[in-house]
Amino acid sequence: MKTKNTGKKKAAATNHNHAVHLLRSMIRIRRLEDKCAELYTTTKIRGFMHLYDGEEAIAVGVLEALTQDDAIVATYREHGHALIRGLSAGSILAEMYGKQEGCSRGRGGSMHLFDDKLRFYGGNAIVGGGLPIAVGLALADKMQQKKRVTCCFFGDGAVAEGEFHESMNLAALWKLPVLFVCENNLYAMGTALKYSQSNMDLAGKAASYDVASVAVDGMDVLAVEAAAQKATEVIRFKGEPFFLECQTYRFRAHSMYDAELYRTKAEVDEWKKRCPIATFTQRLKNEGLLSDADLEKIEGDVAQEINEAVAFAEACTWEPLEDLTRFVYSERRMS
Amino acid sequence: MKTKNTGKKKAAATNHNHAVHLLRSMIRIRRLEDKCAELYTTTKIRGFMHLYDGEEAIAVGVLEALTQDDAIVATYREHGHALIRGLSAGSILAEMYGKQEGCSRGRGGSMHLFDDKLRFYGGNAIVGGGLPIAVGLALADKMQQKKRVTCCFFGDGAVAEGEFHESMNLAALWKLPVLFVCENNLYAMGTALKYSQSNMDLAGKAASYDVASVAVDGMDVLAVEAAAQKATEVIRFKGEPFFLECQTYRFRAHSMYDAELYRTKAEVDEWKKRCPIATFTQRLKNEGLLSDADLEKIEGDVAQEINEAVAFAEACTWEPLEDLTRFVYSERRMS
Amino acid sequence: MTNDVMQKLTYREAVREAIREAMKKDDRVFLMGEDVGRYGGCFAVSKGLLEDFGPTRIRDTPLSESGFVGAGIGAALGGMRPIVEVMTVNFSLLAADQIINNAAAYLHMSGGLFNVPIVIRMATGGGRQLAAQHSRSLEGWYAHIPGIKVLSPATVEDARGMLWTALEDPDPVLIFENAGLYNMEGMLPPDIGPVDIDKARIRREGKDISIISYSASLFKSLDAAEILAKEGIEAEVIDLRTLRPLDETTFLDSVARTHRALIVDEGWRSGSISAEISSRIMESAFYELDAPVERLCSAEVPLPYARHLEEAALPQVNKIAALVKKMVGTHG
Amino acid sequence: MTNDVMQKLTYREAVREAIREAMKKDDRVFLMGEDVGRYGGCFAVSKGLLEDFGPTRIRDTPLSESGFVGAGIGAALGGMRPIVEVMTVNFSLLAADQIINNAAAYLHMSGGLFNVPIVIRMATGGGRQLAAQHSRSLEGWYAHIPGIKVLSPATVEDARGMLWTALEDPDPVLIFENAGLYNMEGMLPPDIGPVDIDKARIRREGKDISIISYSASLFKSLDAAEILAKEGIEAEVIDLRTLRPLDETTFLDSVARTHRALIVDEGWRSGSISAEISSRIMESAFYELDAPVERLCSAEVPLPYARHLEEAALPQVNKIAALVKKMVGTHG
Ligand SMILES: Cc1ncc(C[n+]2csc(CCOP(=O)(O)OP(=O)(O)O)c2C)c(N)n1
Ligand SMILES: Cc1ncc(C[n+]2csc(CCOP(=O)(O)OP(=O)(O)O)c2C)c(N)n1
Ligand SMILES: [Mg+2]
Ligand SMILES: [Mg+2]
Repeated sequence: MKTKNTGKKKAAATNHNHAVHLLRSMIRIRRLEDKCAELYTTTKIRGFMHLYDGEEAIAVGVLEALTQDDAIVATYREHGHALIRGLSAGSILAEMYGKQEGCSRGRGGSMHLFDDKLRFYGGNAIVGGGLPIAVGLALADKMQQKKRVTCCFFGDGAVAEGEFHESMNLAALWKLPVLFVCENNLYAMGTALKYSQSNMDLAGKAASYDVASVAVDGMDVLAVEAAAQKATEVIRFKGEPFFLECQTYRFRAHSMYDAELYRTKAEVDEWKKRCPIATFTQRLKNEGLLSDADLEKIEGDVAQEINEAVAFAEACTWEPLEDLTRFVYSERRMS
Repeated sequence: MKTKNTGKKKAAATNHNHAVHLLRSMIRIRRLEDKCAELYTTTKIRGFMHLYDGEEAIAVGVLEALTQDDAIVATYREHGHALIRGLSAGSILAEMYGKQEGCSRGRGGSMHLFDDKLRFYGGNAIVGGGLPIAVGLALADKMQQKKRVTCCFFGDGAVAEGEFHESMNLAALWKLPVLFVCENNLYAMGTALKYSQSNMDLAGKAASYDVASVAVDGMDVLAVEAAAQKATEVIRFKGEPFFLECQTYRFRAHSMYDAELYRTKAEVDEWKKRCPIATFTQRLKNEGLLSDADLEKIEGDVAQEINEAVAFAEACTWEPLEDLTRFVYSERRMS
Repeated sequence: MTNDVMQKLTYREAVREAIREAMKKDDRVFLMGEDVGRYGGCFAVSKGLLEDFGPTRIRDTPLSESGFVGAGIGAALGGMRPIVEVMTVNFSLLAADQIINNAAAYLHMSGGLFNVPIVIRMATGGGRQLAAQHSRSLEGWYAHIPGIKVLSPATVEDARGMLWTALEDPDPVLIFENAGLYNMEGMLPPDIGPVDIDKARIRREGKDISIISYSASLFKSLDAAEILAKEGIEAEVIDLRTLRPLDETTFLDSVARTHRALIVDEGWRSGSISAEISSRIMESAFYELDAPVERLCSAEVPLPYARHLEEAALPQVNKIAALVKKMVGTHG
Repeated sequence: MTNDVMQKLTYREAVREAIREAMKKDDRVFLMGEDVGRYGGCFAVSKGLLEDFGPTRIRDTPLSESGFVGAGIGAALGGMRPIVEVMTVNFSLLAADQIINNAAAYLHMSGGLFNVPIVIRMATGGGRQLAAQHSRSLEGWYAHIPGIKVLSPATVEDARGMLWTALEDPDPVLIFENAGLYNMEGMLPPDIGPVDIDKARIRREGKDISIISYSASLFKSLDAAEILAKEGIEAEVIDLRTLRPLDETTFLDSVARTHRALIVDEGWRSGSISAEISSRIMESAFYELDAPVERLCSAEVPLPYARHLEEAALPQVNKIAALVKKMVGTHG
């Protein structure tokens, strides 16, 4: 069931528009993350914050394969997923500012971005905690005869959790349309994969649940997109789960508190050479699909988007203290 | 890493003494269980009680491969394991009577038999709950350079628990001497394996953790013994875990409360033809290793053992009520 | 309501009928849990439902408490109305992460965007010689957690009606069924609807003391009240019904009339719901008290198997009566 | 003890030195948990220990809370003295089964045969804008469970000394370190030994009211006492230190002197350790009280991220002072 898919040859649509769209998407994430880092140092953003630099090709490639009907369950490293899903940079930043116009009303912060209309189910700060939720969303779809996919992102670290095991089995046993996307960036905080898995072939584990799987170069947005397209086709056609392992690397520290004692600068530099944005940019240029002007325009647009988002977040307001105990229980009865 | 081992050909010592010993051991369990069932109907025993009829070859075969230094972690279906490990039938029955001379002082009952001297770590009524304990016992041995094996019994139902996954990975990752023995009797209460596992090849799952494994006919005591011997040799030699799946069937209801709606009498009868005691008896007779007189003697000895155990349990005493709150915390400081 | 339409039902049947009715009424409702289907439910609550509704809606799960409770949360987020059965509260500890980190927190973390209409049922309680790992009463402990509601039906009527109300609730509701009550019988009108879950109930009126209790301990309290009545002590007996949110008005009003209170709680004492009630009386009815509020809880031991020890560990009728007599003799 | 041998240490360093010392003193001791080694500990508590003791004894674990806490229990049964670090109490919910069903019950279930000398350390508390899933204070909640001990060191001295005592304890001990305290400094003699864990401590004497607190809230209470002193109110401030078993003598004696009590608890209110203390005062010092015991706890919400909301949710110095003033104004 498991195949190695480099995606290099049979890339998805490599036409100009689509390529620029993918590149722009990745750059949007990167610039948002850069801004977040800056805002964190100026203490506009607090709490735990986990940035996605280096892994952009995954969110961009995978979300390309989803429709607006599909659902997404993400982790605490989810700014990129939220942004690409369609949450505005402004509502994301406002959330991290703790403002009530934030996507989660300032209640969630960096780790808990949500959007009901976009079926973006968060932002979960418990490693592995989102997997059973994704299984349940897919179960609801199946029981309601809705032909939708639930896409669940999680890290390599989550694979060791019992909830991974239980979720994979349930999804396969009940034939549920879940796309499990493992963002394997080789480390869970400071714990390298070899210290957390006796068998490091993550995609291979899927077979023990009878789940189809593929491992893909997570630094190559076209490869990710192609693999995700194929995966979602399988899911939609067969109504069964699929496990997609994206091999990647995070360029920044785990969170804003990490001294990075566990990996060498040389290793980081080596991986940075494979930066999904830089390599894709180069490739498009080589193929004549991207001009310097195109790139300039993207960067300009994105800079403006981010600046406007910051301005928006700054202008947003604080929720009144009287509302502190709201949203512990719902304010309305249900239909 | 996985091999199918019927054990039929290369059986372990088939000499007369050993064969009779194995048979006697299985009969001891069966007669104890019969007595338990009887005592339950007369309300001498209460609470939940899970009998082992049909599965005797596993406890007998596996424990044969262990030394007195090795440790055992069992489930709530552990009368047989306790008895074969060396707990007296009297101390087991007294426990189920709730008497203070019981092996757990009447605090544990049927599901919680313990013995420190025999390194019998219970008796765990949480499905899967014993697996991490076994990992820890093996870790302690490894850290103390003690060359011992920890043998952990659990059912097919436990395989779905997250604790199974976490324990397999930890044992393999840290190269710990654990013998995982899955007593696959095809049902977890009323849930057939096909309703609990998307992939029913249990031994096959071990590969995803890089754990060596074998599936064996759990109705054949020699096959189990041979497989367990080999497994413990691997464990002792390599210092790595091993997964042994024993395919078996429980002849009685799950517990004393089970209406057995989930399986047919025909299925049960079919399996009863493979009764480990009846088939082994027949085989020994065919091979001329067992006479009717031998069998009579065994049954006579065992009947006496069980009768004496009942008499012992009857004669045992109730713990005084003043001692109710003892053993919540230890009464002595530690060294 | 005339008597000839009344139905005799056990608590078990009441829960079953409530599930059946909910399944009929609302396509979004389904039941999932270990052995709810083919086995018929570990306490036979769901017996027969598989035949009526099929394996999609009466869904046997593998032994994966965290997985299927989490899946229930996801299904609730996805538009369904799952009833998730965890065999007993003891096993819910394997799902504590999903219950507390997800179900209880989703609405708040999402700033009100995502409510989780899940109902989680579990058996609770001791008294059946099941020993330490199968005898806990942790409903009061769960009541510590904001974001969930905790129901504790004692009567057949509540066993029937609370499920309905819980399913209509937009937020996660935990229902604790004391396994010792499943065989208890009661009379119910066949067309009984939902019951409120906001209010405690006075199950017996009295003027000398308020005995505040819930679930199986309610009946021990009522039995004790009968004994006390023969000795001229009139105990008011309150059934809390819902442990979170706690209806303090009912018991505070009662204490304002009786000036004495005893809480009877099968859970352990330290940091319990009984402590909460005592504190609330302290905070809001201190000047009404003629004597200190007392608590009768289970002994602080993991419950032992042996019958005599287990009985000694649990609150019992004679202990309640004796304590009340002592308290009513006390003057402030 | 002369001052020149005193050492200035942070709370973090105190825990680290306690671990280091235990590791040196006793071969059976080892530390295991997520990122305790190569990363240096998620709160940098164990930084440097890997270099000193190697990966066998400073053991990084996969993300498998139930698995490695259970392995710690097994290792304890097998003769080791494991210190298991669970990053924060929030993640311990994934290990609740092992802690409660196994660690807390083994000794009793086995009729005294098997004690479990494990120490489980975890960070706890809110106040750092980590939102609902990372900000809980559940130490009081764990204190409900018989069979475990629950320590809550507030001072640098206790952070250092309690670990030693815990390791000498034959039974499972949970140590909760409020993450907000890690940077707090204190002076310690270098040869400090174990501290008792049986007794609460009066950290400030006073005659007008007893403020009963623990962990990070202790310092808020002490700050409030300073403010109150300026207004002529002398608050006695008690540090509970150990939440289970609870030393009630110290606070009951204090209340007998001050006749008023306020409990300050960063945990949620309902069914909390603060409720337990209030109830115990009710039960044993009712006639000493001049006014009802009050509690100041966290608002019953999953903690929100936004700073102003989070601050409003937690007990704060000004709220403590205001409440005390109101209480001392009340006469019974
Ligand atoms: C259950 C749980 N345990 C521990 C943590 C603390 N923690 C947060 S992120 C993290 C590492 C997760 O690694 P991985 O799954 O690989 O995701 P990545 O951060 O690399 O994207 C840890 C240990 C947590 N949030 N939840
Ligand atoms: C965590 C947990 N969930 C549920 C139960 C209730 N229960 C007891 S035994 C059992 C079935 C276990 O089946 P299996 O592991 O195959 O062992 P078997 O009984 O067949 O020997 C169940 C569901 C339990 N004891 N623990
Ligand atoms: Mg990672
Ligand atoms: Mg089984």
